[in-house]
Amino acid sequence: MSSPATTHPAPLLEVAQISKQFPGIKALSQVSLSLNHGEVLAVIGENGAGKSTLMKILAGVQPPDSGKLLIEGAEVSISDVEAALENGIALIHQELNLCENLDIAANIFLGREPASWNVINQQQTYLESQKLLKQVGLNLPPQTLVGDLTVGQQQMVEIAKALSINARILIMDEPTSSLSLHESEALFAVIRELKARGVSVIYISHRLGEVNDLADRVVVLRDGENAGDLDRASISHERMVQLMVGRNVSQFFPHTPHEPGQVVLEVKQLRTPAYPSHFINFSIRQNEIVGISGLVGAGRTELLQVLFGIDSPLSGSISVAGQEVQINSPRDAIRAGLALVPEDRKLQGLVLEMAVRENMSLASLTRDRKSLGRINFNQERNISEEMIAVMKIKTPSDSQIVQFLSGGNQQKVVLGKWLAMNPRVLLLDEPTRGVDIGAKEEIYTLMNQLASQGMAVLFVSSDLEEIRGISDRVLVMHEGQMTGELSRDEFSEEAIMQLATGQTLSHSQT
Amino acid sequence: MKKILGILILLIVVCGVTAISNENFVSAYNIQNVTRLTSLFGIISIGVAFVIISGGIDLSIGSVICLIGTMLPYLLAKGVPVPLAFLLVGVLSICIGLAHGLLITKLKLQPFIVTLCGLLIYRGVARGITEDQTQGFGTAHAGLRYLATGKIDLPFIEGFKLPVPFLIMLGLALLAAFLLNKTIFGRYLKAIGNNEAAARYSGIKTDKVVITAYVICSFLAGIGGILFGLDINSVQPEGIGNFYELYAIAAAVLGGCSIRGGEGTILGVVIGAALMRVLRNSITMLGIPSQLEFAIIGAVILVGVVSDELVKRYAQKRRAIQQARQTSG
Amino acid sequence: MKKILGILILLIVVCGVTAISNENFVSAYNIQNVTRLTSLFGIISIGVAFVIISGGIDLSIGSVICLIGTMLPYLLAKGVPVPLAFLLVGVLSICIGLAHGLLITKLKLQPFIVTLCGLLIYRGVARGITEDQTQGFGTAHAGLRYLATGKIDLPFIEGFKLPVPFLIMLGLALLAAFLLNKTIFGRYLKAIGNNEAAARYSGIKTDKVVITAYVICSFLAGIGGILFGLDINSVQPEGIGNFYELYAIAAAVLGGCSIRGGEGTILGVVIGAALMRVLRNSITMLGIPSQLEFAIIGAVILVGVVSDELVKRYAQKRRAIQQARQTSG
Amino acid sequence: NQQNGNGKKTVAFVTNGVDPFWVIAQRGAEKAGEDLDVNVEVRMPPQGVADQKRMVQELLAQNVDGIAISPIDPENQNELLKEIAARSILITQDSDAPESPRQCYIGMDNYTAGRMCGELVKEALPDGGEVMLFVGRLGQANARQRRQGVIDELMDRSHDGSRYDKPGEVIKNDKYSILDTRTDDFDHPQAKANAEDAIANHPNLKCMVGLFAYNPPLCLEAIRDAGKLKEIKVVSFDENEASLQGIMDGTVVGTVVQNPYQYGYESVRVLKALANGDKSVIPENEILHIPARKIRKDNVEEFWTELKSLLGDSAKKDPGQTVNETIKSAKKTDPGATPDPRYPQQQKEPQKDE
Ligand SMILES: Nc1ncnc2c1ncn2[C@@H]1O[C@H](COP(=O)(O)OP(=O)(O)OP(=O)(O)O)[C@@H](O)[C@H]1O
Ligand SMILES: Nc1ncnc2c1ncn2[C@@H]1O[C@H](COP(=O)(O)OP(=O)(O)OP(=O)(O)O)[C@@H](O)[C@H]1O
Ligand SMILES: O[C@@H]1[C@@H](O)[C@H](O)OC[C@H]1O
Ligand SMILES: [Mg+2]
Ligand SMILES: [Mg+2]
Repeated sequence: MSSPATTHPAPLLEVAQISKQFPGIKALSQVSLSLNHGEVLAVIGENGAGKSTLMKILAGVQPPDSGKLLIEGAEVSISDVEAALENGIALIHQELNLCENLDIAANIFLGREPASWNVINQQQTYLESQKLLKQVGLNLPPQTLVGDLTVGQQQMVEIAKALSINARILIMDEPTSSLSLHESEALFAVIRELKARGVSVIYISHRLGEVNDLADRVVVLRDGENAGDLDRASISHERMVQLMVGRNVSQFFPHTPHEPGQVVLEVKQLRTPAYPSHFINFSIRQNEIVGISGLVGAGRTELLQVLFGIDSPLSGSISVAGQEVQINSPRDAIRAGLALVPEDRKLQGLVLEMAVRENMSLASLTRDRKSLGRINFNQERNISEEMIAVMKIKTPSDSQIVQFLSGGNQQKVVLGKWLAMNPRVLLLDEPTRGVDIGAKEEIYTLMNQLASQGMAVLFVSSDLEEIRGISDRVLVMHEGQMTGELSRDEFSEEAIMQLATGQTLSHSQT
Repeated sequence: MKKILGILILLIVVCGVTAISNENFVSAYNIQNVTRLTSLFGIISIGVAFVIISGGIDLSIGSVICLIGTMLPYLLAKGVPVPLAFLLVGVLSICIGLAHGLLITKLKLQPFIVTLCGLLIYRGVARGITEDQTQGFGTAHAGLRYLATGKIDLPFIEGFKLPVPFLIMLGLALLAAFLLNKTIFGRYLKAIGNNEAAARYSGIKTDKVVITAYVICSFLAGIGGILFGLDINSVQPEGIGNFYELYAIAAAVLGGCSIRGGEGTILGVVIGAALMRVLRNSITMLGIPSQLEFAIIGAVILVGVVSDELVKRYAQKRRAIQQARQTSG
Repeated sequence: MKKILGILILLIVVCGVTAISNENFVSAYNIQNVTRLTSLFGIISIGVAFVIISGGIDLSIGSVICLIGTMLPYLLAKGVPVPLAFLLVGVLSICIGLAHGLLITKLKLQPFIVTLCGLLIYRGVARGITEDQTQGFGTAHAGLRYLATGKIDLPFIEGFKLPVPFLIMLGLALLAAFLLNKTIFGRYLKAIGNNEAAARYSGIKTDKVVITAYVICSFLAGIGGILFGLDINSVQPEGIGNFYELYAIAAAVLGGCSIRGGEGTILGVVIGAALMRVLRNSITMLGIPSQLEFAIIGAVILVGVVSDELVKRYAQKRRAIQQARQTSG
Repeated sequence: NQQNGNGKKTVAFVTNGVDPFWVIAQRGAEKAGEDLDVNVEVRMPPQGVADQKRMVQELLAQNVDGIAISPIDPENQNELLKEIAARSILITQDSDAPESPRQCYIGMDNYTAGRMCGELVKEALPDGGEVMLFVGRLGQANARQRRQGVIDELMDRSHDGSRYDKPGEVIKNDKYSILDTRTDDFDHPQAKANAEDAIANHPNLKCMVGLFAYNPPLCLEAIRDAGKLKEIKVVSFDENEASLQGIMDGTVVGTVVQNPYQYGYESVRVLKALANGDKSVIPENEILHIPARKIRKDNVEEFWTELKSLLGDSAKKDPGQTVNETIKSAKKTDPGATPDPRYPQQQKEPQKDE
């Protein structure tokens, strides 16, 4: 089974026949892979394929049910995180795992504080942190509280922390999902340098472009099983997609041009709490898909949250279908015909402990209620069954607990919740973050359908391919300001990046 | 449902063992008494269940019982007519819940701290107003006292009479169960208890729902205060209701409410309250020294939650093994 | 630091107002008494601060005080030699903390529930063993009682003598502050309180750290029990320590510990305990009826946390406006 | 000793807890303060010994001229009592501390009062039967002494206040069996539940003895609910209005009353004299005995009328009011040495056995 393609007698790490069962789900079944010295190995696969689970097993966070781990040919037992660290394995988790009450240095050295007699040597942590921060390109004093950092900066701290371990094997589980292009570049430079030093890297990402650029070899997982390997020469977008979904994905971005109708949403002189000194103006029409691009922290999420009444605007006006509306709460926004699929579906989109049906009806319960505030159970069931059918949600029944669905299907449940409200304007914040290719395509198709049915779709994305692939029009933000607007024929990567970094377009004026 | 089953079995076992070793336990008289006290504690436990399901906690229940329980006789003694007195203490208990809810939602203060202050304040106020003097209804208001001490003949059963507080508790429990399971309020409450942000992002006015939960809790504590006062007819501001919040919370937790929020059933809570009362009664009936009462109750709760956890783990493991067998087979 | 400043100012204001209106407040005798009580409550508050910083809670402190406070004289009266008796109650208090910690970490039970059971059990056990009889050291063990009631002459200040418990508290506080701020354990504790998963993923044996926090808490509660017992020399099993956990938690919160975990300083906690004691003393000194004592303490805590919250918000808003000005300017 | 403010003496009256009983005492103390022109500070510690110590020390810090205290645990509180004596004037009331440097004790003997209670039980059950005792806390010395008095009387033992029978064991002779002593921690609902449990558990129970003021009325409530007024007798302690009403109605056999008003009044009077250096107020044996009395059906009416007339008319107006509230409006009593008319036979000699 495990037959390393390289010439090394024993690979640095060998994973042999690992299986892992969760209640209701076989997360890994007889998975094997090997990692060579100084190699960048990409592990890809759809949501729920078992990538993170495998990595957590390698890092000692979870024990496997069966299977073996070998380092340089010798079997090892990695029973906890400490054991993994002793074996030189460090994991950057998919989710941020930092203590916001501690400073950068404390986070970097958490668990490995330089100390004598249990007394921490603070000075040393600061000095060494400074070097590491420089290495990852983060220009901040190591005494800064992590709670004061942006998400992207926090991710860089995670990376600095992983570097400080001096691991032989560094595992990165979707490190770029919250990084801007700029920060991503810095990360790639770090990875190349590590590789040059002989460190092996396991790299997980849904961004196949990155994989293409970085990986020496690709291992594909599907439904918790090995689905194939690709060596450097045979890595291509198509091959990867094919192995991941088990079929050919022909047209990835199903864009059909729409004829824009009436203006449905108009924003004038809007100031948000995050950027109180900037005024935002824009409008969207029926049948239109508008993408908002920008770097991390550009204020896109903030804008959608103000539109949806999560935060209150400092000033300005919002009109829906020509009528000015006061939006001070999500309830007001919903009444005006808005819906928001939030950035973090687990934190803001779903009640994970509740059933699919109960999540799907959460927004429409009030509308459909019967006398005395009773729930209309029939209507609830109808809606959830209809949505499961329309969106092809993979779930055993509508009473399945949402927690047990895969990421893509969870995202569809959030979408279904809002489609049941029949909104005029659909706001989506990073709708495909952490969603696998198959589900991505389905979500794009759905956005297209909704737009052609007359909905106005406004979505935020940090994925440039996605922005360019499905938008009719692109708005670009930089530090809380709308820096430009591009029509479909102006969608070059360069143009978007120029606007996103606050420059004016070189070739034309908007 | 499974969570209720465990405690129900425990309740039945305790009843069975006690009944076998002391037949007086199943005398109509004893059952009436246990029922009455279960009802009183059941009412306050139902109240705190709403707060616990919303993900909060209320430590002020005992002091609310004290304040309302002293204010009613105090007002009546001052010559306030009965309906007005009831109205006043009702409004007072609602205002208390409202204050908790507002501080917790609008100022984002921790429920533990807000209601801890409440615990200190309300009893202090009651003691200040009454100057620490015991309040009672004397021999007047016998009709009123029927609410707490009255009993109703049952058509079919000889000898056993149903205590009126049981009917009050039953009514409140049915209402609470309806609220929790059949209305959008109940659904929202559970959603908030599990994930407040997701609820808010779904357009739920979470603050309103949470405030309502605290109002329900304080209001039921107020009803509890009235009934306790009417039952014993001697309300000592310094002593009444001390630690009752802990009994109520324990009953709710025994009955399957998770302190983390989002989970719980009214039936379970009532069974939990019944278990607590039956235990105390059984200890007497079994001739165990009363000093050990609390040690035993504490131990039973602990055993309850520990075995609940172990059973859950065992079930999970079994399921995993079965599935593994299915997959491989 | 900013959090401490607020409460420090409050403490100074309360002291100032009381001193002006009643000169007896600053008499050496009164200051000695307030210092002694502050020290006793300070010790248990420091203990609970560790648990609160770890993100937990301990409701059993009052009952641990009761159990240890009764067991020491009980053992001595049974003829157990002093060092052995100390050893036994010390081990007992550590075992209690260990049990809490193990149940909370290994069985993943809620701290609230585990220590609520502890609250019921330990007092029950103490009452059972002593058969509810008051325990005391009588006139024997005068040397021992020096630990709680002794006073030490100060070289420079006339008249004022330093109560021995203050020195004990000072030693423990310094040790605690050192643990919390300078050692790996303290760092881990804060990390766990803020983000347990992050700590675990960093290779920290979180269970061990959390268990240690509960052991520290119970151990300090045990020391508190010993000192309270030696101080009053008459330990009523049903009465001693009732609600002390709430005072300790309130002191810790007043002193800047967040009930959500991860935050807190020992200095703040000690100031918090001092404020609680000074308040009670001031109420007497100002001639306020003692029934209102708790109402006032509750109100002060509430005002404290509310203003803390409002100040935080105001500061945030100001910062936002300033930033806006900078960006636009 | 330093006076507060206007040169008046200040004396303090410290109780052992919060109870209606002590509110009556407070009125007496305050009346004496008015009559004798002294400031009176009354302190009621709700939380036992620790609270009592704190309150005493706060009073000492305020330089009061004398303290009359009801020590909760006299033996173990000796040091505190010494501290009072050292910084001020110490007398005890309600509960004595003979080992302490107190100058005088004002009150009765709880053990003897317990034996009087036992006599009432004997009167109620001449043929014997099952008896049960109810009290707030057994940790309190006066509760223990009273309980022991009842037990010793029923068991026909000699007069010895130092005996102690463990709770939880049935104590019996050929006539009486004392099944148990139930405590309730001042939790009134629990006090009632204790009485109910006793009724349910002991079908042959003949008599309930409530040793703290609130216990007898709650026993009575339980018995009335159970419809067992005929079968179970109640013997009471203290003058709770409901207990007195019960004696009138025949549902309560009788009660042993102390004279809390007098405790308060006399304490202030003695302290003032002592503060002025007048030691003549102290009897030779240092005990100002204010004896307990038995109130039965034959003298309850007289006692209660006296009580009401002493308290004024308002007591009759609103039956919803408690005794203690009405006492607030207490008006004219004879000042100083003349005792309160409710308690005519004030003796100044040591108590003897019956
Ligand atoms: N702790 C857990 N309990 C139950 N099920 C789990 C747990 N962790 C993971 N799973 C399930 O195991 C499967 C594999 O999950 P895993 O997180 O490894 O997928 P992944 O490949 O990393 O997906 P993604 O691309 O979305 O990160 C999923 O179905 C997931 O729901
Ligand atoms: N909860 C918060 N507290 C403080 N600052 C915040 C908060 N959320 C966002 N910000 C700040 O507000 C600004 C706008 O952030 P926003 O999340 O809207 O950006 P974004 O373009 O959506 O980026 P992202 O890709 O991170 O979602 C940033 O400077 C961010 O750091
Ligand atoms: O000591 C007091 C006692 O004499 C009375 O009977 O009840 C209340 C007690 O505090
Ligand atoms: Mg993953
Ligand atoms: Mg965003």
